[in-house]
Amino acid sequence: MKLLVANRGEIAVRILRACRELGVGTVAVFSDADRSAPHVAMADEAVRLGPAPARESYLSVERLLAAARATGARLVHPGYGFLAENAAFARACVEAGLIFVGPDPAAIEAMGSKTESRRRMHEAGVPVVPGMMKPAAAAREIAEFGAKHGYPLLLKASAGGGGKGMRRVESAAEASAAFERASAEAAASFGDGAVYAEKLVERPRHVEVQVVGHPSGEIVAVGERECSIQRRHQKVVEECPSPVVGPALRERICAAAVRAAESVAYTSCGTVELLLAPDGSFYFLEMNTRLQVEHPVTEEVWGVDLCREMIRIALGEPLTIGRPAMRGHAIECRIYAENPSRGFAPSPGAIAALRLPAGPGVRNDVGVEAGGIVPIDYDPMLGKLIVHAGERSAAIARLSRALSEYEITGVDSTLPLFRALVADGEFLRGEFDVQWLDRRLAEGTLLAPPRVREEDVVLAAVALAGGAAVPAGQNPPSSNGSPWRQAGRLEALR
Amino acid sequence: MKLLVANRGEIAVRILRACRELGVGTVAVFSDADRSAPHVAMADEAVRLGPAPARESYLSVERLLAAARATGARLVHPGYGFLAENAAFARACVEAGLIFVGPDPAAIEAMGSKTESRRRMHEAGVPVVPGMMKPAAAAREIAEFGAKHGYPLLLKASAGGGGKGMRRVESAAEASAAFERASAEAAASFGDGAVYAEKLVERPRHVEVQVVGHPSGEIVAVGERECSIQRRHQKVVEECPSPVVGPALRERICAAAVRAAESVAYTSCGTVELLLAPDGSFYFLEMNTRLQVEHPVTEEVWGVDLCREMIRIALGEPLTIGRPAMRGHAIECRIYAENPSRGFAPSPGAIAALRLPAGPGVRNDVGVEAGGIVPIDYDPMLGKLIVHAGERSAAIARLSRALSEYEITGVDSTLPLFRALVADGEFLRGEFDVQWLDRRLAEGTLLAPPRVREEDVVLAAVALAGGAAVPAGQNPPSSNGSPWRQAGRLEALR
Amino acid sequence: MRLEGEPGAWRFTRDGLTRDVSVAKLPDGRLSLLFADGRQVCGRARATGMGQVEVVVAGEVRTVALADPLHDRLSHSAAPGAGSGDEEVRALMPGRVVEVRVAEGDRVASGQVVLVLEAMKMQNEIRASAGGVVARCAVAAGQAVDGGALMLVVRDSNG
Amino acid sequence: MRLEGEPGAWRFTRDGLTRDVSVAKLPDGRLSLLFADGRQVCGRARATGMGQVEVVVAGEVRTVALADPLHDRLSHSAAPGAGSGDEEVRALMPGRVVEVRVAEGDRVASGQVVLVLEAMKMQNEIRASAGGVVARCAVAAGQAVDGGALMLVVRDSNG
Repeated sequence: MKLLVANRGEIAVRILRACRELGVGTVAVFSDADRSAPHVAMADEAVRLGPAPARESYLSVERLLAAARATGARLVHPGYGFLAENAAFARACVEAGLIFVGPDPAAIEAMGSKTESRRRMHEAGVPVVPGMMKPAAAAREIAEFGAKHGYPLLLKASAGGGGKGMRRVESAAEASAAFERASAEAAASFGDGAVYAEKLVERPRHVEVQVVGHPSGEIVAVGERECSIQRRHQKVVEECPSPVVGPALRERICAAAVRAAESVAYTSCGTVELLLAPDGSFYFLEMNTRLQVEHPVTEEVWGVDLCREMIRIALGEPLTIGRPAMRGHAIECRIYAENPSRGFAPSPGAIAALRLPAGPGVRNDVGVEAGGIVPIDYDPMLGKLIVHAGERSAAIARLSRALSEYEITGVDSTLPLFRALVADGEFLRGEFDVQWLDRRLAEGTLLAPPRVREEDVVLAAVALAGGAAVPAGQNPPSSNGSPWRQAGRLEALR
Repeated sequence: MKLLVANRGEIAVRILRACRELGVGTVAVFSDADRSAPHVAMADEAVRLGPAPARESYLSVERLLAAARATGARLVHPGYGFLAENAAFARACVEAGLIFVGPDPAAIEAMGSKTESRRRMHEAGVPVVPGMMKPAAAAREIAEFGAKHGYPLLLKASAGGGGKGMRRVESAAEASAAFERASAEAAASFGDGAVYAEKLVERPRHVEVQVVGHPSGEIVAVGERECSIQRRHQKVVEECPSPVVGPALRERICAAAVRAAESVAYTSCGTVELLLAPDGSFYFLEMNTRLQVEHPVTEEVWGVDLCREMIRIALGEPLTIGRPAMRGHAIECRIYAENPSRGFAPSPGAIAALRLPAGPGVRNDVGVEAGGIVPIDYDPMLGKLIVHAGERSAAIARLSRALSEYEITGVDSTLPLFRALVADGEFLRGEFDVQWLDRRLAEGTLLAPPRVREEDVVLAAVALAGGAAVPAGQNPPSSNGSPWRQAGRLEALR
Repeated sequence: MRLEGEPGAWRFTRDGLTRDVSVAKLPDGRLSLLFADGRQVCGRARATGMGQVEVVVAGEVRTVALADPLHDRLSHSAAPGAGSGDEEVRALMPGRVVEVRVAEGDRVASGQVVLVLEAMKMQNEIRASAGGVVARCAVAAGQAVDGGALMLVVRDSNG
Repeated sequence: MRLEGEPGAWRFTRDGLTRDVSVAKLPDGRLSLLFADGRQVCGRARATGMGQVEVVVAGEVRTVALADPLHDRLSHSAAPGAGSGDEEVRALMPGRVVEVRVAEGDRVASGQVVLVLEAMKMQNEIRASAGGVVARCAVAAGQAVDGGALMLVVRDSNG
């Protein structure tokens, strides 16, 4: 039995490790940018797909299928990103006689459509953000909607987008005037005055539920993840459990997630993403029909191996996940080759030094190594740091400790952001929502410019002046007789 | 608050990490062999003790106390080995006004004495291996002892040692003849014919119970560890839980361990070592009054942080360990710079390459790094690999996967032994006792000489012939013009 | 600011405060600085040009401005040489000559770049501190130089 | 056994079977060998002397005997040189001459060690394949040689 990993980077490495533990043979694929990448080195077999651009390599269905054919791989795991939620790819795999490690293509399709998935959720009794199904004919309809679903509301232009024509409505008293103005604005902007109302979820958190489905029809929810720390809708830090979800709410959101998965007869690992309001009400956002980037925090806390389980399911084996129980708290940091002090500008290039943290409760899922190149062609994620400890405060202390051991030089990284987070009061108290990080970054109150210490100056001066004698046990250098080295003196550095 | 770590290597690193997570300042100590060692680099402060020999550095009470004084450290953690079970050192710390991170010196002393500890266990109702308290006056006494405690017995010369004068007694029928022969043999060997009988525990396993005591009097048992894989009485691989201990037996041995700890009013992390007979009877061996090398397997399975708890107790804080519950299975491999194919000959020297495994369920507690020197002066342990998974078979599969990623070059290591173990049927079935590894090594049935594969030959030939072109993205080498490189051809290598 | 000593053992003085520091190189290339009071700093330092030094301590990157003085002092104009009015340009640190921009007999203006010296991975433009004529050029591009090595002699054409 | 090609792309032939292999160097110094059928082997190889090569694959250390042929072929006796009966001793691989045990004019016996060549960190004793007189010694200890470089000429004293 042989599995082809149709991906690269840390997730390819994660899947390859799971295969090795399962005794499943592995085929890696690579573009010309990745011939020397860790995910290739770790596989039993490897097939070149094409040039660096993803279109010609990791996104080429044709070349991936050819690679599977050439190596005799029976299974294809898409990872996340690239073709992971592409129903046509899943279908092409099945049609080529391969086992696609994921749900049925129909489930991918249904959940890939905003309208179709909302319809199914509605039927399954999973709450979605309430909204009017058609434009309001009069201000009265707005007030009626508000009376039914509560304020504040958001008026949106039917023909709109990009925030234009959007208007907040705080109470019934404002409904009429707001409707007039929003309608006029919409007419002016889009030539169409139609507006509709949606319930506005204020300061929402992003909470998601991990589900594992099996062809037998069994679907298990494995708790929630807190993913509110986002930069422009991109998750940066994830936790398990959520600091604001207690047992009762957990039971409710897990039940809703199972209903959501059941509505598409889900048969793999998947995630139901929810918007959680401060009052504990929650709304379906979307379902990700694949293994998530942040799956490790669930694995650590719930003691499950999602990647392994997903492959086992695809192999037709029974669930081994049982009735898992939570223990402790886990946090994941996504480490990108981006400079958080420069608007998260990507920083491709060669990794000079890479020191990974280790010890208790530290897990490194990393797709690069020292001396390797971070190509400009793909998502610049280098890997993930996952910590696990008995409770949230201990997990943050452990994260802080691990970050003090973590070193990446040669390319910029998001490590400074995480170092700032673990020292931030609001983060420590768990007081954040999906806009929190963008807000704090915009305010400039999170990333303080590093303060140079006296010891830094000494380190700089000493290093430039010749640093250390040779380490004990090593031979002295062959060069000698430098009078400067004999009695070095570097005056007036500053 | 500042803690001095009176140790080196991986355990010093472990303690320093715990301190960092607790917000406790750290002082490392080092000998001249260790100035560039990881445990020094990780500390806030560091003090040189003296030359490489342990007597003049890590075993020098005087210098350790001077280092604590010089840095203002309030706590001293002894780790394991060196002075960890030296009651005089613990007492000297207390007398110098320091907090010794460990139990009361009296507890160290009581458990350090074979006779005193056996006496206390007897009083506390903890079984010890039954033996006659004085030499047998006649064969009849042997038979009486056998009738009471069961066969087989072992007759031992009172004046003896080294196996001489030892004789197995299978049944009452043999008692008389065996007594005569053993007595005659003892008289011939030692000039003293006195012999006594002890119950012979056949094919015993080494199982030990982790206990955590608190000055409040509370003592918690945190399950057992299986440590039967030993090489000449030295543990090599440890597991949690033991493959042969079920809930009922676990309850019994944990209760016995708590009684043992109570008998010396134990107030720290400690371990009660037991001999477990195939019939489920068990006997006290000794109590280790310190943190064990193998504490991580308990941490992984029981979700506790023993090192942190130990420091917290010393700081006068309450137990946070609660009522922990087991989850999954953990295995630890002790990685030594020793060659298992050459009688475990120590292999000091410089570590050329060090590739650590990573990913889910893999923990590295390592005290060395690439480029570092393994000194000849100390125990040659490089570090520990700990894996954790949902059950024993998955943990072994994970261990096998991690070992495939692990690379140490420059010095020999015990990695080949572990690679052989994870492929061995008896190990997989958990069928072993304390003599098993020595037996298998002596038989030569465990460590097969590595079989060279066709690919190895290609690798060797290609590497010697010039290997690879320059990695993508790097500059071509400056050397050129080698006609051989232009159209390399290496004929008839073999 | 003043730094005296030799690799492994340094004395750092700034604002009247003196600190002795013992330095060891770690296997991964970092330096461990151990101050006399026991305090330790481990990290890397890399000159990034323009007198800036990037230090990495506990994985955190910070930039220290050692500024022009270091930059300038990579070469120094020593005491009068053979003839009066001669300026000796010497390497203050061990390094490698990347480029020599003048030849013997060339006229140079004060402040003109005469050669480029690479030290600690930083390329440093070495300038003449006074105008004159290049009386001697003792180094060539690519050549390694010890600290203190004579590289160039500029003769004051008015002397 | 036969190996043809150049760094990055090789053709390996043994026992009549030919395998094409593409080779990449990994950032940590290992080589990734990718065979035409997709199979891959990643590892290091280090010559340890006496024709032995230590390979490390998936962390496992194994010793491959490339044996005498390689050992011998590190130098090869080329086609007749200037005079008939001359044997040219050439370096088959780039390396460094560690020791030259003969001087021009010395008599050497067949099989006698004439020099020691270090290549791929392996010290290889190079022996004369026929007896004779050292007609020319083109290298000195410490000298780096390219593959193919002439090192020694042994003249058949009977020729």
